[in-house]
Amino acid sequence: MYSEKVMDHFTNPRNVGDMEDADGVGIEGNPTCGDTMKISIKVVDNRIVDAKFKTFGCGSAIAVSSMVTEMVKGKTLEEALAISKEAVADALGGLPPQKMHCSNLGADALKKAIEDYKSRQKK
Amino acid sequence: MYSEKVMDHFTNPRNVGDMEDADGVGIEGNPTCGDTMKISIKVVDNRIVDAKFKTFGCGSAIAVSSMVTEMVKGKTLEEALAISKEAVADALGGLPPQKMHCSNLGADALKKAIEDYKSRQKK
Amino acid sequence: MKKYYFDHVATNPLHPDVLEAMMPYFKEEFGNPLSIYEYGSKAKNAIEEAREKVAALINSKPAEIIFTANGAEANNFALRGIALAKQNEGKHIIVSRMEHHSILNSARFLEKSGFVVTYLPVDKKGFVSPDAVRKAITKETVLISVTHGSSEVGTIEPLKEIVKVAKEKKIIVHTDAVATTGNIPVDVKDLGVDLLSIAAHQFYGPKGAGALYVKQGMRIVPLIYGGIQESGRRAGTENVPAIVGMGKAAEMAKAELQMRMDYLKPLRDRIINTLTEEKNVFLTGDRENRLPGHVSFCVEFIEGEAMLLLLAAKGIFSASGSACSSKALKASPVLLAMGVPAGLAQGSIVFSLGMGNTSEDIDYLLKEFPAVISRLREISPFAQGWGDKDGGESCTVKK
Amino acid sequence: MKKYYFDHVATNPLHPDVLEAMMPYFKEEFGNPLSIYEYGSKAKNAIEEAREKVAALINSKPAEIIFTANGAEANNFALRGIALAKQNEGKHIIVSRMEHHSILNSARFLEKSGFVVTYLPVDKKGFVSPDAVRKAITKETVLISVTHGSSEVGTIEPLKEIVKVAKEKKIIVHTDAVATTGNIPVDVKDLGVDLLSIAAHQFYGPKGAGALYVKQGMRIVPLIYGGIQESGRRAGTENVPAIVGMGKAAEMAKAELQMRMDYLKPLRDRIINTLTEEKNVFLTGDRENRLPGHVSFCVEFIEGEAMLLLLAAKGIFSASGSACSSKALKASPVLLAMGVPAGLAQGSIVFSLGMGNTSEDIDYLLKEFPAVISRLREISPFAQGWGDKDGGESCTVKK
Ligand SMILES: Cc1ncc(COP(=O)(O)O)c(C=O)c1O
Ligand SMILES: Cc1ncc(COP(=O)(O)O)c(C=O)c1O
Repeated sequence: MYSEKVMDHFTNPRNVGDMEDADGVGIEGNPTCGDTMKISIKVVDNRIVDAKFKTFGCGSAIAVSSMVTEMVKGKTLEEALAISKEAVADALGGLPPQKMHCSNLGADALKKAIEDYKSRQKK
Repeated sequence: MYSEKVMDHFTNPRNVGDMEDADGVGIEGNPTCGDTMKISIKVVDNRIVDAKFKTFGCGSAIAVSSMVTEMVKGKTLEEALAISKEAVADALGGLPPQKMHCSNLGADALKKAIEDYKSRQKK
Repeated sequence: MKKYYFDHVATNPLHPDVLEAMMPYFKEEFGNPLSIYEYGSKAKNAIEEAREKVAALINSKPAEIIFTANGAEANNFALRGIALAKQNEGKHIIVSRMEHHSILNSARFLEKSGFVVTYLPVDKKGFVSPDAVRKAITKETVLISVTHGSSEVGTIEPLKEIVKVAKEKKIIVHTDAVATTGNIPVDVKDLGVDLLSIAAHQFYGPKGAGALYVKQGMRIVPLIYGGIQESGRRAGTENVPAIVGMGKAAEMAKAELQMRMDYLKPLRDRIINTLTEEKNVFLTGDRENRLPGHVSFCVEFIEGEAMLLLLAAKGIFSASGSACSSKALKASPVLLAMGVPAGLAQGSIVFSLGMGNTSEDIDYLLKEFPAVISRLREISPFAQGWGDKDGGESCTVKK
Repeated sequence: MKKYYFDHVATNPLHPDVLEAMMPYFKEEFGNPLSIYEYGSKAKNAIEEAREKVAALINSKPAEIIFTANGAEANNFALRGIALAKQNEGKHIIVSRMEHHSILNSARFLEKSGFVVTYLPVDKKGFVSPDAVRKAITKETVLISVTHGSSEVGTIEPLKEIVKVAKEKKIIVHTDAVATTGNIPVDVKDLGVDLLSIAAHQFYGPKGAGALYVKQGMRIVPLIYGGIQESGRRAGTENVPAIVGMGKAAEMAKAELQMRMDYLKPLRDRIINTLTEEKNVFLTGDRENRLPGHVSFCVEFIEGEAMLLLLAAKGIFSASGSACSSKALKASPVLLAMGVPAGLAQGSIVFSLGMGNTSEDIDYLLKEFPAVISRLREISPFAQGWGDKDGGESCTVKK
């Protein structure tokens, strides 16, 4: 069902955890299946230097979270915002069609985390 | 499907044929399946001394005809008239239920032959 | 006693290679295709592979194949599924009088549900005329179902022409290709049909597997509701071994089709040529547009079941459309529709050949069958023409 | 890697003795049961023998058994066949919320055809109350269908009491006994039901064979029309090998029933007793009135498919009612009907044991499963209660 890459990121997820001193936190949930992702980022000079996630969800939800946190590290906020769902799925070697809609929340959670960072900066 | 007795009378039918000098001939047909039996009898002193048949029909129709012509030989006309469909079927070791209705015309054809004999006598 | 199986239209023996392909799915690979773990995905993959092979046999896309339990289910599914899906557009369907019970009785069921059904007449050889189809079409017509080939008389219908007529009015066409698929070329694109039924046991595949081809994009209401098997169009735990077997049988049929036809036709023709020499033995169905291994006669003055039984006593297994040989005790509606008189229809006999039959088998048949005919004619009251006089109304047909 | 199959509710492996019984019907005995010659009558006899064995398993008469392709077909047949036969007496049917998709979706189909359907609520353990049945009955009610046992939560329903209520009003009762037959005693006379569905692959029989028990004298409209197979109530060339296999499996199940229950229950209970010790792991379904090999939990804060995958990586094959693990992406309606909150339902996991599972298998499961739980909880944002604050609405259930 899942690609090897998905299985790898699911069984050995990267960047699991919370971040005590996060600069931004984003939470995204899919009301249908209940999948929920929380992404925390650390930002230095407009660049994401660290990212962590916690996810409630199926194999692909966990793999997507892991992949997004990997992809985002070292990117500027603009670059990070440009990461699409498709890009995450591609990086994972593809997702089953039904999972594209249901568990591919990583990019959304990331966007929320960046928004959270930006709104904190404004204060 | 058929009992051994039926198969025996079907594969080695007794008394097949027409009778040049028949005293009575009876023909009975089933309009549904087209089975048709012709029974010819020879009568001496109110007693059937010979019987022959010709039959168009399935295995059981042929076996019934063969059996009836066997059963009837040596019987008085009254005894012969008393032969029922059930008696023929029993003598054959039973018939499949659907064949009881459809191909069990022997007793009827026999009755017609006896009637034919009687009506000839009246002339 | 050696056995001579000449009843391949009833069912075929399973090819040993097909059985071999099925075996793992009776043993290690018993998983449920819906399961997401290994056992399940192996079963699922096996089904999808089979789907590709069945699709290849009839030149469809794999996604256009819905597996069923047999040909009858496919036929019921097609008629009722399309009728229900289309009932708001019209409540008239057209079927031919050459159809199998599973079509005719589905049509009768639809009549009870408020549909009007036209039963198309056929000619003496069993052909449905495209013109009759044209005349039968009304504004209410939503479906036309005409068999591809008849298992009773072997006639192959002019389906392409019928489809052409239907498509002038954009009407959906289903065909029952149970008797033809695997025996002659069946190409859904070439035929132009929208739905097509097949059964694995008709081409050396297993019992328990059939399929309905449903053209991409066509809506059909399920016959069996439940889970999401077969994309939600036919529920129930899949009969994985049988489906795998159907795939293997389809693959073999595709590869061997020409060879099989080349093998069977001369055997068939030898029987036809020899036996039509017999007095009062009539070929039923068409001589040319005919299933490759199919021989069918009506033998005058004698009855089909009696022939079957005497032949069986010689080790020869065949079929008949006579009333007495059918468990429903009705003469073949197909023969009657073709205008065969009721009495003559009683003399129906069908020999259907398969790849297991040899030339020697045919020698034996040609030796034994005339003897069976003679023997029953000796017993028959009609054989001397007596039937003309009395009682034999049903059997008075002359050449 | 050794494999641990704990998904017997999905399907069972075929018993080798059953396969052996089937083999002749894939080889020499390939005949069509309708044929009157030897091949046919052997196949026919084999079917009738199987019918007797299936009948014996559920204490019915052989003539009350109609073979189908699977459990889903039997369920569709029962609901639609009785609804159509009885529609002139009323157009209301009652089903429970514990039913399999093949019942629920048949009921929905009937709704579209003008029937009114009452979906009975169930309690926290999945019990349908006889009282709720009584309240649901109207003058229009023609059929009540309540499952005998749930494959999702293992609960065995108080069917006898439900039948009693129905029979006060002389209403026909069907039960889906697919999950129970062969696993616990199923006696149609004792239960008092009029119709009952079973599937061979649920008791070590083959895929491709199911059956509907229809009480003698009860009229039912066919689902599959065609020839006169199954006394005209289910057409299509019979899947002879599968039917023979179902007979053999039924015979074995009858002989071994007590032994099987005695073997499975202690294994089941050990899993339940051990795992309910884990924090935030809840048994679903009833503790006592439960299928012998059935264990089902909801595990809080984590999701079912993720559990399945990590377990599968350890060679453990199980099932889940979570939305993400279902290919339809819907959480188990049964769990929701029982009042399990949507978030908790996502943590559904089902282990269903069979005769191939050993005590060592259970040791292994009990060692590995808690580790899987911990691992996923480490990843979960809810495990620390954060879900209470935001976003985790669906998973905030507390013990
Ligand atoms: C309770 C129940 N009913 C019906 C079915 C459907 O049976 P089948 O899969 O044989 O069609 C199942 C499936 O296993 C089931 O568990
Ligand atoms: C032309 C035709 N259609 C349909 C069927 C029904 O197929 P099945 O027996 O597989 O249900 C048959 C039976 O052999 C057939 O010959």
